[in-house]
Formats: sequence, C-alpha cells, structure tokens
Amino acid sequence: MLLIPCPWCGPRDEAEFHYGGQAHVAYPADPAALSDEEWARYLFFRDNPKGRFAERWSHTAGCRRWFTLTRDTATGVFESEAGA
Amino acid sequence: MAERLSPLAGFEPVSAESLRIEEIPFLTQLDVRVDPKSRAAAEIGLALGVPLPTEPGTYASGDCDVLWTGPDEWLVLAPPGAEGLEGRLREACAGAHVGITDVSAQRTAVLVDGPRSRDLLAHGCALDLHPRVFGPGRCAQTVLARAQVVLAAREGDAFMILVRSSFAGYLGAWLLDAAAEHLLD
Amino acid sequence: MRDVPPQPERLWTSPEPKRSYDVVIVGAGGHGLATAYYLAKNHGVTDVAVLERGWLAGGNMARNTTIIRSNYLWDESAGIYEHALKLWEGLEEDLGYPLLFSQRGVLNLAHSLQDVRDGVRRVHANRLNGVDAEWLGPEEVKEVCPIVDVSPGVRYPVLGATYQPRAGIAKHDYVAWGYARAAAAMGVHLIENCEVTGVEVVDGRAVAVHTPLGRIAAGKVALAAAGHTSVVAETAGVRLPLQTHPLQALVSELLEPVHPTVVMSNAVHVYVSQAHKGELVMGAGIDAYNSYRQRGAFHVIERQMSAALELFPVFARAHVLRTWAGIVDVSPDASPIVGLTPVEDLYVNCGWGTGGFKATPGVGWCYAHTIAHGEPHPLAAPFSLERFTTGALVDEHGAAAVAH
Amino acid sequence: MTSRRREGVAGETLRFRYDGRDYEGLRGDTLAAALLANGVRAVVRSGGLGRPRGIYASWTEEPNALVQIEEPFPEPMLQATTVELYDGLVATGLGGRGRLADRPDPARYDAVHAHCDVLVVGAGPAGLAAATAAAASGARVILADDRPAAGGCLPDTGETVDGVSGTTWAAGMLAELAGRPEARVLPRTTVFGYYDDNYLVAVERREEGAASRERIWRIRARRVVLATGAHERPIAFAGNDRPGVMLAGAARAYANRYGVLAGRRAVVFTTGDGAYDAARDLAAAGVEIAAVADVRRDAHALDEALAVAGPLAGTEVLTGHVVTGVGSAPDGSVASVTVSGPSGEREIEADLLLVSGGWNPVVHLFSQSGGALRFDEELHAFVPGEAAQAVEVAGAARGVYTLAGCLEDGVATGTRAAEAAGFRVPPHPVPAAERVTALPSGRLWLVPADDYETHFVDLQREVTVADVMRATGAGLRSVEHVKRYTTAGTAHDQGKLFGVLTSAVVAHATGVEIGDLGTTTFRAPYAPVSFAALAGRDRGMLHDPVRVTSLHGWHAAHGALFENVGQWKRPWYYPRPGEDMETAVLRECRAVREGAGAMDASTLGKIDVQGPDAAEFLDRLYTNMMSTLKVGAIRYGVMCRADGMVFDDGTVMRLAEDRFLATTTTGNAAAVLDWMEEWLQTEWPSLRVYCTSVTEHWATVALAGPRSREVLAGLAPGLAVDAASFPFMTWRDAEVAGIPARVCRISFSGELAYEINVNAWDGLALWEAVVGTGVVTPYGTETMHVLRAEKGYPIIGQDTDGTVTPADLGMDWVVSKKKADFVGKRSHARADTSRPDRKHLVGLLPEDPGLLLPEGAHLVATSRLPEPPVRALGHVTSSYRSAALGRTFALALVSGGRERIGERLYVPLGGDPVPVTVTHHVLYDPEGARRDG
Repeated sequence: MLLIPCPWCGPRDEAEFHYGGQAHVAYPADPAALSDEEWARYLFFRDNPKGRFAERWSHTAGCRRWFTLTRDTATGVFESEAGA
Repeated sequence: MAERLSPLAGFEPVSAESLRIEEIPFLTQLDVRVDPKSRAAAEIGLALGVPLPTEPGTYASGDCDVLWTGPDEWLVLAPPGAEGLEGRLREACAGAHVGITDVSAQRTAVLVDGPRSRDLLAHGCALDLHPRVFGPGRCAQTVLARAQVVLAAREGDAFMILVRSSFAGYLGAWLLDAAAEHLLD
Repeated sequence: MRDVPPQPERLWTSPEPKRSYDVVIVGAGGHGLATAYYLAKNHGVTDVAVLERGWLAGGNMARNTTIIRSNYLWDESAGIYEHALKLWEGLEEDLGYPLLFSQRGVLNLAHSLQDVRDGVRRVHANRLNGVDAEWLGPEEVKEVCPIVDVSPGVRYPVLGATYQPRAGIAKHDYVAWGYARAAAAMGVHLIENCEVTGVEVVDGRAVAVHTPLGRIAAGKVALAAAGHTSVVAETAGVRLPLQTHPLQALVSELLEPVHPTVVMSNAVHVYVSQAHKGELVMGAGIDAYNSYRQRGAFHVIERQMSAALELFPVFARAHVLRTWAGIVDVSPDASPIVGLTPVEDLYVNCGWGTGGFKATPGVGWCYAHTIAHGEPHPLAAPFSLERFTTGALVDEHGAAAVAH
Repeated sequence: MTSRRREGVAGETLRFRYDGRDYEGLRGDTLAAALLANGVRAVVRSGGLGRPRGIYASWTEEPNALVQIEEPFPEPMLQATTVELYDGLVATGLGGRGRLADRPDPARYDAVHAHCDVLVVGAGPAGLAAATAAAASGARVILADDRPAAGGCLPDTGETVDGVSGTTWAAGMLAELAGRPEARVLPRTTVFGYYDDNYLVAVERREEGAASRERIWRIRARRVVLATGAHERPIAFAGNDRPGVMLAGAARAYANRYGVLAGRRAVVFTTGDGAYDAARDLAAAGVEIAAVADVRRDAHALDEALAVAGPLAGTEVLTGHVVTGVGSAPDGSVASVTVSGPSGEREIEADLLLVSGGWNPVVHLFSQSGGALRFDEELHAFVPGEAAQAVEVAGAARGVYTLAGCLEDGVATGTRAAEAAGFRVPPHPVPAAERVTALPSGRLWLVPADDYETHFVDLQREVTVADVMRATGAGLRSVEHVKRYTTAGTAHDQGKLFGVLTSAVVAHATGVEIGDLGTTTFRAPYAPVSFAALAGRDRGMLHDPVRVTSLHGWHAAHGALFENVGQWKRPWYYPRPGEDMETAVLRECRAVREGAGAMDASTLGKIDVQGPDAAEFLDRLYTNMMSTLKVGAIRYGVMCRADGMVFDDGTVMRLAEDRFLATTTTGNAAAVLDWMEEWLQTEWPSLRVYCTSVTEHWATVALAGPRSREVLAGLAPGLAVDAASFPFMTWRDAEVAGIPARVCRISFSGELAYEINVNAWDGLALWEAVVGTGVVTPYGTETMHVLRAEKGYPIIGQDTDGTVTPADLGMDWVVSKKKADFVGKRSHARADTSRPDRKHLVGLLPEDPGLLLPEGAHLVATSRLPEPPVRALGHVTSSYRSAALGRTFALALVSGGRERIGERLYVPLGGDPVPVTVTHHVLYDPEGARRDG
C-alpha cells in the first residue's frame, strides 16, 4: 500500500487515489487538424519507462484534486516534489 | 406535509459507557466552491460568521461548521432547518463565480463518541486518529470501511462522520458489527 | 520429491552466445521459447538464440495462474486462443514432456443481469467460432463445482455461468521447459543472464542486439519480453501503446481435492483452481499503477480473499502460503500486439496483459510464422499495431470476457 | 507411554487426542511439546515415501510436524510446534494434504489499522531492549511478537539478564512498556508482510473468547526495527529426516521452556559452540550426552570450551567428525548414530540426534522490504545488507548471536529508531548479561556420501540432495529452477529452515559460491495466514456496500424483488401473490401504457454544474449542443470517450444561465463526475465551472402513463400541467403533495411522463402520495427496460459495450455538426468508425411472435449453419415480451443493420436457426404520438 503524498491532504493510502497515467499529455488544440496517426498517438500511446515517471493521480476519496508526481517505476519511490 | 425520513431512521443508537453511536439527522449542508483568495470567499465567510478555513484538513466553527474539503471547496454544516442560508450566501456574493449547492440530504451525519471511538474507527479507517495527529478541529475526506466519508474530530473522543445517504445503511451495519467488541468491556 | 511426474534427465545446455544468429528472440519466457520451437520445427529456422535477462521462464511464465481457455468474445481473439487450445490438446505428445495439462473446464460466473447477458452472448459467439461453450444455471454451476455458494442470500448471488469443458490448467514451468528442451534439441541457443540492453538499428533495419555479453548480430530481432517490451522497443526507437502493471497471485497449502474445475468471476473478481498437488492457486486483481516491480499491494490480496470467501465459504481456514506478482504489459484494448514494426526485421509480440500463458502455443506458432515469412500469420493479423490508428480495436475490456 | 516431563514441572492438565489416541498435556504446551512429553516421536508419516517423521524444531521454522486440526473446527495444516494446546483439541498428523471443513466457519475475523513511530518486530532480548529504549522517548511504539509470551529465545535458553532469569526480565520489560501510554504490545502477532512505505501487516491469533478469532493488523510505521532472531540450521546427511533428529536449540527449548525431554541419550552433531550450551542444559536435565561430533578440528580449543561446561565434563568430543548414518528403531525413529572422522567410523546408540549447522538470521521481512542481502563469510549466512526503507535490524537477525550483544544492539537500535522519528531518548541502560566468547564456527552444509537418496533438503516435499543433483545434472543452474524442478522449498514452511541449505547444495553441485548464487526470493507471508483472516469483516452483506434509495424500505415492504445494479439494490419488479416475473412485468407494462405507473429513479446520477462557463464546458463533453438550451428546458445528451465510443447518456436541464443539472446512468454516476473533474482540472483549468454531486440529495419518482397528467394535477394543484403550459422537455418548480419539488417532463417510455424530484428526506412521503392516489402502479427496472426498448431507447452498458458510437445507435441527431470539437469527435472520423458495415442498433421481430430470443444470441445470414468458424452479423442486446405489441421483440447490434431493415436473418439457438425480421429500432409509437398524452 503506497503512501501517496497528496499536495493538499498530505500522505494518504494508495486506495484513496485514482491513477491517471502519464502526466503532461495535453489534449490537442485542434484534433481535426491531426492525422489518424497523430490522433492515435494522443489516444493510445503513453510512455512506459522503467525508472522516473511523471504521472497523474487524483485523490478521489479525498479532496478530488488531480496532481502530478514523479515516481520511479523500478523502485516505487516518489520524488518529494509535488506540483498541482 | 408528511413526515421526513432520515437515511438512518431505522438505526438503533448505541449507548454504552465505552461507545455512543447515533445519527444526527437533517443537518443543513451546503457545498461551497469559491477561489479562497477572492473577495467572494471573504464575503461568504462574513455571511457564515465563520471565515472559510484555508488550512487543508481543518474546520472552523461558529453558528455553523465549515469544513475544508478541497482547495476551493468547503462543506457547511448548519442546524436543521437553516433553509435560508443558501440564499443568504448567494446574495452575499452575487455576481461572483461561486458554486453554492444544497447538499443537505446528500449525506447524513453519525456521531461516534466515547473512550473506544478511536478503536472502533481504526477497524476501517486508515488515517492516524491519534489526538496528536487528528485532534479537535481536524477533518478529512477519507474511506471508512468501504464507504467514502467526511470525518471530523470533535472535542474529547467524539467524531462526526458524514456519509453518503445511500451508503448510510451499510455503514450503520458495519459500525454495529465492529462495535460489538468494544461494548463488551 | 513426490507428487510430480519424473522429470527428464537433460533439459537444456547453456552455450556461449555466437556473434551472430539468423533470429534473435528477446525473452525466454513461454512465448519466446515456443516461438523458437516453432521456428525450428515448422519453418526449419534453427540458427536462433533466445536471450533471457534472468533465468529461463522466470518472468510471467513462472508467475501466472496457469488457466487455459479459449472462450473469448471476439472472433479475432477466439481465433488465436482456440488455435492455442487445439495445440495444447496435443502438446504433451508433441514436446514429449508431461505438462500436467488437465482439461477440467472453466466456469465464468455471472452475478448481475448484465453479467448474464454478457455470458450468454459469449456462449453464442463461442459456438459460432467452434469453441465449446455452455450456459449453466446456478444449480448446474453447483453440479460442476459443488463448493461454489450459489445461494441467493449472498451479496452478489451467482446467477449462472459460462462453461468451457475443454478449458483447464497446465504446469507452467513444464510447459516452458518442454519448449526449451525441444528447441535446444533442434539447435536453438538458450542463453540466460543475458539482458538485451539495446537493439541496433541501421538504416531503419534491426541488425543486432547489445548485451553485457557483447553485440550479437541478428538477421531478425523478435521481442517477446512481456512487461519489459516497452523498454527494449524504445532502444530501437519504437514506441508501443503499452503500460506495465503488477499482477498478484497466491497459493495455499496442499489440500485434499475440493475444487474440480476452474472458477472465474469478473464481478467478484476471483479466479481459482486447485493444482494437481492440491494447492489452491488464485489470482488477484491488477495493481492500478505502472510498475516494473514484481510485487503488489496488500489490500489487493485482502480484497481478493474477501471475494474468494463470498464464492467459496469452505476456503475460510485455508492458508495463504505465498504471494507473488508478475509484471504484465497491458494494451489499450486489452488485446495483444503481434506482428511487424516500423523498423524492418524487428517484430513484436506483447500486450498480452493477464492472458499470455494460455496463448503460449498459439502465439508461438503464429509469431514464428510471422518472423519466418516477414508478414503476419492470418490469425495474428488482427492484432497489428496499426489497429490503434484505424480504430479497429479488438476490445476485450468492454466485452464480457474476464481478461485472465 | 512414560512421561518425558522433567521432574517438578506442573500445571493445569489439558486433555487432547492425537491420531486417535488420548493424551494429557499442560497449559502452556504446544501440541509438539505435549506429544514429546508423552513420548510420541513419530508424529507424522510422509506422504510419498511413507517415512515416519518427528518434530524437528520448536516454533514457526518447523518443517515436518504438520497436523490437521479436527476439533473444535477443522483447520488444515498447522505446525504442531505452534499450536497452543487446549482442552479438547483433536488433531491428526498430516503427511500430505490438509482438509477443509465442509461446513461454514462460525468464527469471526477482523482488521485494525495502527500507526506508530517505531514498530519493533520480535520480543526477544534485542526487541525488548529496542522497544523499551524507543518507548522511553515518548514515541509511539508497537512491539509485535509471534509467541504467546515475550522473551524470544530466553525461555528456551534459560539465560539470565540483569541478574534475574530471562523470563523475569522479559516480564519486567513488558511491565515497563505497559506503563508507557504510547506503547502497545501485541503478543501472538506474526508480522508476515513488509510492503511499501513502511506498511507492515501482521496477524494476531487472539485469545479464546475474543470478539474475533484472528485479526489483521495493518501497521504504518515511521521506523521499523526488525528483531526477528535467527533459525538454527540443519545439515544434510543420510537419514536426517528420522524422528529423533532435532535441532539442538529445539531440544534445549523443549527442556527449558516446556520441561520436556526429547530423548534419553543423545548424540550432538555441530559446526559451532551453540550446540554445547544445548547439550549442557540437556545433560543437566538428565539426558545422557553420548558424544559430540564437532566438524571443527581444533581439539584443543574445544577442550577449553568444554572445560567450563560442568554437566558435560567427561563427554566425548569427536573433533573433525560428521554424522554419516542414522540407525532406526522399529517405529523408524533414531536408535543409533554413525559418526565418521579421523578416529574412523563408529555407531553410537542414541535415541536423539541434536543437529546444529550454525544459524540463519531471519531476514525474511528485511528482504520483503526491498533490502539487499549479503553473504557473510564469517557467519556463513545471509545477513541484511543495504536497507531500502526506514528499517534497521537488531540482534540475531543481523548475526549478533550473544545475549549481551543482542541487548546492546537492541538498545542502540531502538534509540536510533526513535531519534530518527524525531524523539529524544533519555540515557538508557543496557541490560547486563554474561559475556561469552565464541569460537569461530565451522562450515558444513552437506556430509559427503556415495549416494544422497536420504540426505533430505525438504522434508515435506521429500526432496533429497540426490534430487537437487538430478536437477543440476539436467542443466539447471538457477536456484529458482532447482526449486521448481525438485519442489524443494515450496511446501508449508516455504524453505524457512532448509532453504539456505538447499542453495548451498546447488552451489556445491554447480561449483559456484553460495554468496553469488543467492537464495530464492523471500515473499509474504512470512508464515501462512488464513484466508478468513485476510477477508476479515468484509463478508456477506458487508462484503461490498449495499446502496439503497430513500424509498428502499417501501419497496421491500411491498414485495419488490431487487436487482443488483453496481452496488445499488433497485426494485426489479413487484410480483403480486401468484404472479411470476413474466406476468408481473406484463401487468406493470400495461399499467404504464394504459394508466399510470411510478418508478423509483433516485439512483440516476445527478451533477450540479455551475459557473459562467458551464454551457461551454458541457458543449465540450456532450456530443450535442447544450449551450443553446433555454433556462427551464431539458435536453437529452450523450457523452463519448476520446476514442469516440459512447460512455454515458442522460438529460441535462438548464437551471439558470450559469447552472445546469446533468443526470447520468445509475452505474456511471461517479465515473461521469470524475470525468468532468479530470477535464476541468487537467485540460481546461481556465473554464470557470464547479461540479457537485447531488445524486443522493434528491429522491426521484418517475410517473409515467397516459393518466400521469391527471395524477400530477391532483397532487400539484398549483402547477399548470396542460401540454402548452408544461411542454415536453421542460421543468418546473412546484409543490407536489405539499412538498417542494422540481418536476421534469421527460419520458423514457414514450408515454406522457414526469420525473418528480424532491429532497430525499421527503422521498417516501412523495412516493406514498403518488402511489396513494390509487391509480398508479409501482413498476421496477424490468418494466422500465421493456418500455424503453419498445421505443428503441438504448441502455448504455446493455445495448452498448464500449465499442459503439452514437451513429451506430442511430443517434446521428444527437451529434452536433456545428461544434468544432467535442470529446470523441475526432475518433468518429477514423477509418474504422466510419465503415458502412459497422454494427447498428436495430429491432428484431422473431417470425414466431411467441419466441423470446435469448439476450446475447447471435445473428447469421443463412438458415443453415456452415461449419465453424461462422462469422456472425451481430447479437441480441435486449429481448422482451411486449404487452403493447402483443408479441416478443428484440433490439440487436447488426452489421450494416440499417441497410438490412426488412431482411430476414437467423438466430442459431441449438437446432435450426430461427428466422427473424430486421426492423427499425423504434417499434412502438414511432410517430411519438403518445408523448403528450
């Protein structure tokens, strides 16, 4: 049970959170302008590194805020900095 | 008008020396959304008579309790029948971007009190409820058993649990089941 | 050692890697080994090395719950899984290895009216695809598996189940070793403790792999690295729509036979069988977040046990002896990706998520064909990487089947 | 049988039955101690080889003495060495498989969360010293120990601390902790798992009469001290599985802790000094020590060591000797021991063979925590290396084997841990113990022999050194492979005692160093845990929350049968006496089509969306335009995921320029709110919108049927209900039955219909008023499903499956062509989503109007089925008997379905495929004439 540092509520059990996958994948400004390949990349392709990973979490059972954390997927350890 | 019915109307309160569990029905509850740095936030605080607390996980008390539930969200608990409150708040910050929603029946309140209250809650709540950590004035949205709750520490050993109305029957049954051990002593 | 069939006196040797092979397979799990075997057997390609970062078949092959079935909803899935099941039915003889393949059937339980619709839908789809399938009512479920609690008073009563009699289980390690032994006997090199750290691409063509044991040139490079596929593919500049998650499982002590079949429940989230020695083998839910660690979270196990006892009250005093986790690569539509890549001579087989074991012979067969011919085997064709662009997904999420 | 109890040992007598024979033991005994006290040596017979087996160890490391508890309640496979004896215990020895009860377990189980600054695992000398030191700082300390009594090995060894007996000292430490308000001691509590972020889990075997039988502790600790001790190590030699072969420390424990002598005449086989302490205690207790075979060759040093050993004075010490064979008595137990060495080979009569191959620190939890292990060449053991979490290891668990050393280490570690957690530890005295200097231990894993067929490395799985060598001979090099090939280490004890030895044998056989080879992975649980303990309180109705509406009590009291929809219980139908489901549903349907019916629709999700940009926000999420909706009006809307597939549907009402109320399907209420929050917070933070769930604030009563207007008019005299004043798809605030209500004119049945929303506290009053008019029939979800299907309205999740677009549902009209974008729009332009042969929602009429197609049945083009695989054209998503149509009908997703209207297709149902006709999906009142009543 990971202890996830919610920037608002402090560290809470993993079970209170919803995982949102890779962070910083912006919705395209003009989807209609994208090729099918580019649209597919947005829809389905995400980084999957073994190591540092900036990812999104939502504290669904708490303050319901989304936030971004960086975690090492090989060790499970969160980096201390947390951004909203 | 026909009689109102609270979600735990059928719940037999527990009243032992070690533990008390009872529903506090029909509280007036408002969900308030506003930028805490805005003028509207200050105006709402004035109208409530209680400034909106900005420290996460705390609540402020006056004529009503104002619980921090998010960086731009509060839950206002007022006595039953405070129907005019929503209108007063809207008036206080007319024209500003705020969200004020009557959620009185969305959740019901359960009071747990007595020397074994922390032991009871520890069966289903992963938060550290030690008085050093979660003393009077603290509140949290969290999970109790398998229900999401808003939990507020009152004075002494008392806790207020706010639970979604549809889950109240489940949580009541769970509390009774978990309490059995703490009534033996 | 008892309760196990006699094991062969020779399994495989550990040769020094050559400088070059016609085909280098990355990952000596079940899929990599089966692919090597069928490359040699079906296509006469024997200048093959299977490189393994740890010990042979020590990844998900050693960690799965060994369920074999083919009762998938979509035609594309049924095609490859049923092909696999037919191969399973002759595999002990083919490999000359006792695989403890036991066709004891699998029940997929329904707990809601929508589960029932989904289950019946799958039964009808399966029959049209030549996959054996039956719909059973609660009493028939009890006849097949008497310890399932089908009483209406439970939280999520059993409303029925799909049943595939030909489904079953096999001994995972022996399957891997059977393929390894047979492939090695045909000249395939199995090289353990040899992690592929990079795929060398020249002019858009894969030409070699890099390992701590040195550069190994390859006519073709075929990935079969499960949870680590993204990492290896990335070195060739190929991005895959995969996310890697831990998936936990557990085992009890040896028990007298109580559970004659395999039971899966999507809604209550249990899948359990009793292995030949007598232990209950049970899978838990997938952990939600990306991770390359072969460990999961405890609350997943607790939830799993709560679900298990809902269905099987008699398990109350059984004991968990060991828990573990594999890391599974999950694709957006919960179906595999098998085939060519934008890099010439680089092939992928990945995205099997929680369902890779049962497909082992089928995917080995089709992947070997794909590698040997440079174009997808017809049964693998629907599982191309392009489907994410066209939108022609094989969506086993939304569909009825449990993905395990 | 004669008692093997030491003189003067007394206590409360307990009666028990083992393998069909009655015995007596003493309170405080384990089953193993009681059996030994009764002279029972061969306690089980092995499953495969049928070899008699005895008791090897004295606690959780026992590899052999497994029992099935028969009474008071069947429990499979426990270790006789850990079962606390109780009156009336009935058990049998287990050589193979355990047996589950065939009746429900009446016991209760539960779980508790706990938090502490310092968790100390193990209440031996190091653990007690650590816990008391840490607790002195005021830190919150939990001390968990798997034994019933604290003290660790002290009751086994009889050593003294601070001048008093070890048990007295331990009691004093517990008393000290009891005086610390922030300290908690958990006896009989096995910490079995060490997870991320210092989350440890333990199981407490609670005392008789407690409210639960076992309890799971979920402990979040800031710092952890592992003081888990060490297990004595066996040696692989011929016949090392015979009853009477026992760890030296175990025999000492039986003598000192339980007052039980495990034999009369013993040979000691050792690699180090520890066994001499055991031998000394046994000799003092009356066991004759026939000889000591010590693998070490330094005879002089050993003589020195023995010189101080009073009771052993005169005992023959055979230096440089090993045990090469065990002779057996008729019951299979040890009768003689053959030793070999520089003096040659000798057979010595003995009934007990005490083995000590050194010690393995219990590194299981440390390893589970992610900590690295290293092989210590002096200790010949794997010890903790670098830690990966906030954990420290104290005492024997890190290779400190002397009592004085453990006490010192404990105080130091406990102090460090408390200080690392931010507390100041006052000067804390180190308890005093005798300082002894040990000689270096010898190293011996395996006694060489010509054959290794009875050198066991796993007693339960009956794996021998010969088996291991077969595995390495087959080409296997990894310990994991050898484990899987031989099954060594996979039994109940998971190789706790023999695992390292097995690694050593593999290393020996493959010519590598054991430190390089390593061990198999240590995984949770450290000791087996019952399924029921892990399930805890989440059983039966508490397995998952039952969600109910404010009207639930009424439904139940009026005979409703319920359908599980997610966690909700929804009334399915209300059978009257004598009615089956079909009759009841046809009656309810008729009531709605011909009169009026009422349904509890409170479970629909409701989201209050407020803010200046609310309209823009909804435009982006719904496929259709919401910003053009007028205040007071309502619009049906569909949401897609970004992949273009239908995700949810519902109505949106505009409450004010800047305020909407969106409804969702019952199952998706939380998902839609999360979806909205995700887009708002992560993609469109500049939109000024707040979303709030009000699902349970409102009770919703759907009132439907041609007579609904008259019913509403009667209940809401202040409301103008005529079609012109209150048109379709609008809402009004009004008093209904004296209750403030929001009434919506919407219909999911095609009939004139309303949804009346009131504060949930008033829901029952409203419902009773509606039903109390006497003209309204309550109806459930099944009737609702039939009525909507007659109108061709899809149910998301039933008629869709995550692969269906709005266009597939024939809902082009709900997809805006004007908007530049909405979530999912781009995906609709992909090749696959614009195929003409996609599956469309259509109606089906079986040619036999009485035939009810099974939902899920498939459609094919031909009346005869070819050989599989047969490509299906689609499948039946909904199928009902219709009172209104006077026949059966179905909805189906059919490839190119809209182009097939009028075609005949076939549904294979076992025999000949049955013919059906494809129709438009709206089968009832396609003109919409009934909507206005």
